[in-house]
Amino acid sequence: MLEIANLRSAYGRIEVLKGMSLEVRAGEVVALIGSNGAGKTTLLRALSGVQPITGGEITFLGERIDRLASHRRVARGILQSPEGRQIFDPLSVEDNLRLGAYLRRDKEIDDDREKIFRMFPTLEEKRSQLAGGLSGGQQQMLAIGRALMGKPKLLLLDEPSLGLSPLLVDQILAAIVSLREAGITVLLVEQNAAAALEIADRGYVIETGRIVHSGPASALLSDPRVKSAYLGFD
Amino acid sequence: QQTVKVGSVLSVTGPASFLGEPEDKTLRMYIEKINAAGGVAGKKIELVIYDDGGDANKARTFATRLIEDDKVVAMVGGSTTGTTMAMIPVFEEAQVPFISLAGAVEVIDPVRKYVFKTPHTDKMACQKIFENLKQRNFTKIAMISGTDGFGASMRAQCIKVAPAYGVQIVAEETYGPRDSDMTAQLTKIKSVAGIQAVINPGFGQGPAIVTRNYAQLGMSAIPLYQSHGVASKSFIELAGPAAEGVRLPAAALLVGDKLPDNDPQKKVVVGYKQTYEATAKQPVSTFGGHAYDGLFILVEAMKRANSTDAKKVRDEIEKTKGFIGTGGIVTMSPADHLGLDLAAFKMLEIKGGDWTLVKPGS
Amino acid sequence: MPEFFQFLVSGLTVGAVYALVALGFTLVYNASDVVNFAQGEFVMLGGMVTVFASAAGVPLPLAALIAVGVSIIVGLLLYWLAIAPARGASAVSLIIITIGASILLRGAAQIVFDKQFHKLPSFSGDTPLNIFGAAVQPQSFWVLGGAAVIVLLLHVFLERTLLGKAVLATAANRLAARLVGINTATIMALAFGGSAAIGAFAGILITPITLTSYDVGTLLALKGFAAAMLGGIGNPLGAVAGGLLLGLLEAFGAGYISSTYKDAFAFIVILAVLFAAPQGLFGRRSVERV
Amino acid sequence: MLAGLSHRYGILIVLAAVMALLPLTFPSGYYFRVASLVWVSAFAAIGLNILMGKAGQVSLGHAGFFGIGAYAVAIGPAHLGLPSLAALVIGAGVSALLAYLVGRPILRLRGHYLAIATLGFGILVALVITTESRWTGGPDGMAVAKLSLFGWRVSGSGAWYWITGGLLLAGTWIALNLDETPTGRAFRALHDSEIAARVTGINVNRFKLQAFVIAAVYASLAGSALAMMNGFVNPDQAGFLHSVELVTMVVLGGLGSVVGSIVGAAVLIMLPQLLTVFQEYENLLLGFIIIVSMIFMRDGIVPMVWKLMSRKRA
Amino acid sequence: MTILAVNDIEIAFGVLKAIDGVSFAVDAGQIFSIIGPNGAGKTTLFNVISGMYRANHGRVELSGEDVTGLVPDALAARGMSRTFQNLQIFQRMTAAENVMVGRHLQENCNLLADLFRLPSVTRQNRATREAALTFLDQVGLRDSADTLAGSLSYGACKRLEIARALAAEPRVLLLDEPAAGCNSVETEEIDRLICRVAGKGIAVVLVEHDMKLVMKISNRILVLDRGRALIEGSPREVRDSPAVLEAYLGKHGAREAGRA
Ligand SMILES: Nc1ncnc2c1ncn2[C@@H]1O[C@H](COP(=O)(O)OP(=O)(O)OP(=O)(O)O)[C@@H](O)[C@H]1O
Ligand SMILES: Nc1ncnc2c1ncn2[C@@H]1O[C@H](COP(=O)(O)OP(=O)(O)OP(=O)(O)O)[C@@H](O)[C@H]1O
Ligand SMILES: [Mg+2]
Ligand SMILES: [Mg+2]
Repeated sequence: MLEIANLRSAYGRIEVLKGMSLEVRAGEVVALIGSNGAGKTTLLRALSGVQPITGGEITFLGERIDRLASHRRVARGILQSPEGRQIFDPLSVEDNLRLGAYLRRDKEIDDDREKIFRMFPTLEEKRSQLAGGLSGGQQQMLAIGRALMGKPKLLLLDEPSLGLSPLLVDQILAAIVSLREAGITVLLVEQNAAAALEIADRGYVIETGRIVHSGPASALLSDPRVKSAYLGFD
Repeated sequence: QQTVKVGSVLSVTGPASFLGEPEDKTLRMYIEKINAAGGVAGKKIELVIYDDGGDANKARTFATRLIEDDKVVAMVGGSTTGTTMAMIPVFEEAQVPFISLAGAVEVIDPVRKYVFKTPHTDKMACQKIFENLKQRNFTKIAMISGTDGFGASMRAQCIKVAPAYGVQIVAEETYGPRDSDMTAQLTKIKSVAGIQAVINPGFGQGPAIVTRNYAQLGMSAIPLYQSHGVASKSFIELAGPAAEGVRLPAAALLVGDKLPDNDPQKKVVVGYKQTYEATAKQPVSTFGGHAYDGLFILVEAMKRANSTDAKKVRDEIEKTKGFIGTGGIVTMSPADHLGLDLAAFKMLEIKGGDWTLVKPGS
Repeated sequence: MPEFFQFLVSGLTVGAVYALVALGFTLVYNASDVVNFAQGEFVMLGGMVTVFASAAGVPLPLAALIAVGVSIIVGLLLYWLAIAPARGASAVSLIIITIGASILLRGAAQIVFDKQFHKLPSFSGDTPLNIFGAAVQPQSFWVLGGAAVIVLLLHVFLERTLLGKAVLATAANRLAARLVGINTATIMALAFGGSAAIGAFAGILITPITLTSYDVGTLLALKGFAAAMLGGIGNPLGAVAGGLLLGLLEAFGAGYISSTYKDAFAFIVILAVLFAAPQGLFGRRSVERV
Repeated sequence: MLAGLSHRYGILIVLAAVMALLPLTFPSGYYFRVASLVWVSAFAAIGLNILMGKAGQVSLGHAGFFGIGAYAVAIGPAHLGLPSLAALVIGAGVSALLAYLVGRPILRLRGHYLAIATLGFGILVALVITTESRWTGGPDGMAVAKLSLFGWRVSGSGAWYWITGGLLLAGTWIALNLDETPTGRAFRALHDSEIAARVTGINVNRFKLQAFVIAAVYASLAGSALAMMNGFVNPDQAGFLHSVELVTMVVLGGLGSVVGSIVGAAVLIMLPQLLTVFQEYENLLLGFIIIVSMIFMRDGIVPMVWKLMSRKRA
Repeated sequence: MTILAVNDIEIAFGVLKAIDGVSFAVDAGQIFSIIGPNGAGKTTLFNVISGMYRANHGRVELSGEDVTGLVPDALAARGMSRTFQNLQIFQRMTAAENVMVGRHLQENCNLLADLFRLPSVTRQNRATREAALTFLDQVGLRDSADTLAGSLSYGACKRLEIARALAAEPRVLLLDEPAAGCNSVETEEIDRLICRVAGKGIAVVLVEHDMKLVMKISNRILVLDRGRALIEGSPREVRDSPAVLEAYLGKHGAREAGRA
């Protein structure tokens, strides 16, 4: 479904993605793990077209998309819940969700919004409040919900569990699993590597802009190198 | 053939552009004519014009540039009193004659050795208006003035000379240079009982709005006097029907065709008007006329001195006598660097959308 | 008492002028957090193009339409040629660009048109109406009505349409806007074009009262800016409230206090209002969580 | 650390060298005049840059302080019989005091709201100057007594070139000093995040006020210098357009860059002089150049040049 | 010795009572954690304690002194330091400068001395930078000392905030989700860091959703739910509370908590 070949990207003179190749097949959940500053966020930003790339190719559903503007990629079904939540502070929770479906023209938008509210009942309580007043975790829910409102074919999640209570982390992970069942492909960046690999089909490990390991999630989980570097000793 | 450099700093853009622009056009068109006719004192004149945009600090810099860099022998320019006052020290110090086109009396009072000017002073405008008031037996008046340099300076002069004419200013209001509605001020004036006339020292679009608001408030029964600051056809156009009956002191230039044939100024003003309107393709104003007067006072002085030496030219300018300009007949002296008297001003009234001469005594 | 009404009327007239200019700021500000200092130039263009087109024999309504069209084109050019290429520049840099644009537009207008003042005939004649003893120019109603129409349209657009929300979203968080599929470049172009249209419309309505020339923009922009801030920038209702209030302050200040210090009076009141309400009268209260 | 030191003195030495050598290329006194104007404006811009570039607070009314300084040296000698230098000091004191009094309430405002409040302040100053003509000469301004230093009556563009140049050097030195000090860091911190600055113990209001007062004093001194150099003052110097010009200098040259302010001032003072040959196209070109430079040097001229140079070296 | 005592705090946003009568006390050297579902009011409580918000009711004491309603900088001067859940770093300053700002209160700050850069200022500056570098070292950011903070990754920024807060040498340190965005290994480093800080006698108040971390290092835990205290107790008591399990921990959390 998504093929990335030799992708490069830089901030000014500092190259952050140094030729990255990976693929995501339809219906998969793929986990990306790596330490702080490895380039995970940069990769996701490049996929969404909000980070300029300096080389390489991105192919989505057989089409080259690396020259497409960000809104065209959204139109093709690539949606992202970004790092740092990036919600629209001065708009209401409802408006934030409605804007998630900005390019959709179908009739089910309102239904979908109610689905999001069922998923995150806290948000429903605050539906007409300004999103800027939400707590950190509530904003995270909103960011995930907003991405889902876009009816993604490929969903990019940048640390979705960040700032969520353990109970909600469970829920999010469960939700990802059910998204897969609904046919949505997910590329998941997670610091909670163990949890991510538990639900993922496959995984990639990134170190300073390069992919250093890859394979089935279960294999990575038991890989001693991965264990010592990302999972901690236990 | 040798050339002689004459400088000019004008407010061609900015809030005083309606002064600077016709001045600029006039200077350029007549320098061309003079040069085509062989120049002056055997030399062609090279004109150096800078646009100060109405900014006195810029004017000052350009003045320095004219003196130090361009090495001009004389200067005709300075559209506003503000820019003129800023430039005076430069020319005084460099001992280069400076014929200003600005209105205020401070330019030549006290007399400075190298500074002259051509427009009637604002003081004279006040006197001319008060003279007319006296003839009509008006003694209680109101004044509404602009807070720009022109308005503020003329206001001060009017207050100063009013007692001499037995005129009492019983109400006074001001408006900003860019205000677009003066009904509040006029309403206040209207509410003061017994006012026999209203005077509006100001230039630019302000007086046009005052005039329109004046009519809007139904005050037309009280005579309204404008100043020489609006002496161009565009005032009549902007103020529209409301301008009917407005009086103002102005140079003969505006009513050139209405002057009696034996008037000595007639030939000059009609000639200038025709030349200007044909070349610039816009109606003549008295402001361009000031530049015409300044340029020819200078040229005549150079001819008389048969030299382009700054000091000799200055001395000859001071000896100007009976020069017939658009603004009047100029006779200067060491004590008078303007050389005009009240006779140079005509009292005009707007009738049927055109200027008319007010008959003496009415 | 008739004086009071006269002051009120003249305050409302001037205030409506300011309100119309202030409304022009709203769209661009809402899309980009930038106060477009070239906004006054759109007002100038509206007036000047109409004047010159009708002088060339074009009937007034058509001339007005042309003026709006020209302004929209200039607004779009401003965006495409000056704002869009500076993508990623800080708000201050963008504001300086708009200042540059206003100098440029004024410079161009002085060449294309002229440096004279011009007027437009009032739409419904010049016979003043008498209301409670106050004389009102019929054109004042056009200006007030125009402000009412625009504020209504803008309000509905921003609060009730998805496109309007997209405009707000673009200003609130450009990155997030792109991530949900908003074409932020188009939104910005729309905002600039729309602002230009509002400005031109304002210019056409107010010229019969205020007269126009190539350089009327600066002061109008200044007063409009003050009005917008007084009302709370970004909120169309605030822009109108701020404009009317500013006009009333000036008129009553001139009437009851001193015509010389009327601007001072107005600004002191603005400072006092901001002291009590740092976001203006109707500004969006910013929510900043930590 | 050492690099910081040499960097600071490097700038000063280069600036002093430029000042010393420039006159060798001047064909006439007019060039001295233009250069002095650049020095004076740069001095004011550097002060404003401390407020805008370092502390991140806009002021659209800074010409108000410039005007106070200018009128101080006009009114002091003419109406109060003060020597020019005393008037200059008093002007700076009045500006500082006013900045303090005005700054206390309005520096609570942010962004555009602060802009309009400072703008209002500037307009009030200009209005008072224009109106109180008994003291100020009204809209046409008034003459300023020549400065006399130890019996020497300063006159001529040359003398003023050195005086304003010296002033600029001092101003540059002080502004550069601030950079690596607790105060300088506090300014920059509150610029980036007021919230974080406060929890690290920075009294945000106090530092904003300090930056405002410093900038006001710079502007006031520049105004005094210009007035004495010109021999006259008028209300334009306190006007809104002059405020905008100062802000443009700061942003064009580079927010936060001291050298940038000098370059920005040089560009904005010299451009109109260069553009006069284009006559009526002058404004068009001026606007065009401002736009183009902001597009291609969006962080300002000097930071952009720095970046290019360091890229070449790498 | 009680350093921080919070008494019956109450604050509302409109109709919503974000904090409703919460009290607790923290001793020197203690690690006190506050946990609870999203929107429970943890960050709001921090904002009240650190003076960002003014409470409608209640009292905050710092070493016995009533500091209720003091502004943040005044609180900082009395030894309170904090980090933020939503990053608040000085983007346009380098990492080292960020931490140097953190030492603001430790420095002599005199405007005139700074304007003329007296030798004492230069000396002090050198010392401050040295100190800043050691704090950066403690969070593992020494190598990034001269990098602009705006170009650091999310996790690095979180650690930079901690270094800045530590640089103030506080008596009370409030940490709002310090481990968010860090993987298990990095979290363990933070865990050691916090223990070291507490070991120096600083009272640490920690808000965190990483149960492994919380259960491992906390002396006491306060559980908030909808603005009210659900329970306060030792890690074991909290972990075993069915109410906490249901409202907050869930399966995953319980397992994590169990691992500690
Ligand atoms: N705006 C920026 N400018 C310059 N460098 C940047 C910028 N943003 C990120 N970087 C650098 O790029 C590298 C990769 O950053 P990125 O944010 O992609 O990491 P990450 O893997 O998402 O880390 P984390 O887990 O901390 O979020 C880091 O070294 C970071 O310092
Ligand atoms: N400024 C505000 N305006 C309106 N509501 C607010 C504001 N600040 C907080 N709230 C509300 O108060 C409640 C508590 O928020 P708080 O941020 O303290 O939660 P939290 O416990 O820190 O949650 P999280 O774990 O998600 O960070 C939330 O419901 C939030 O929406
Ligand atoms: Mg990341
Ligand atoms: Mg929180």
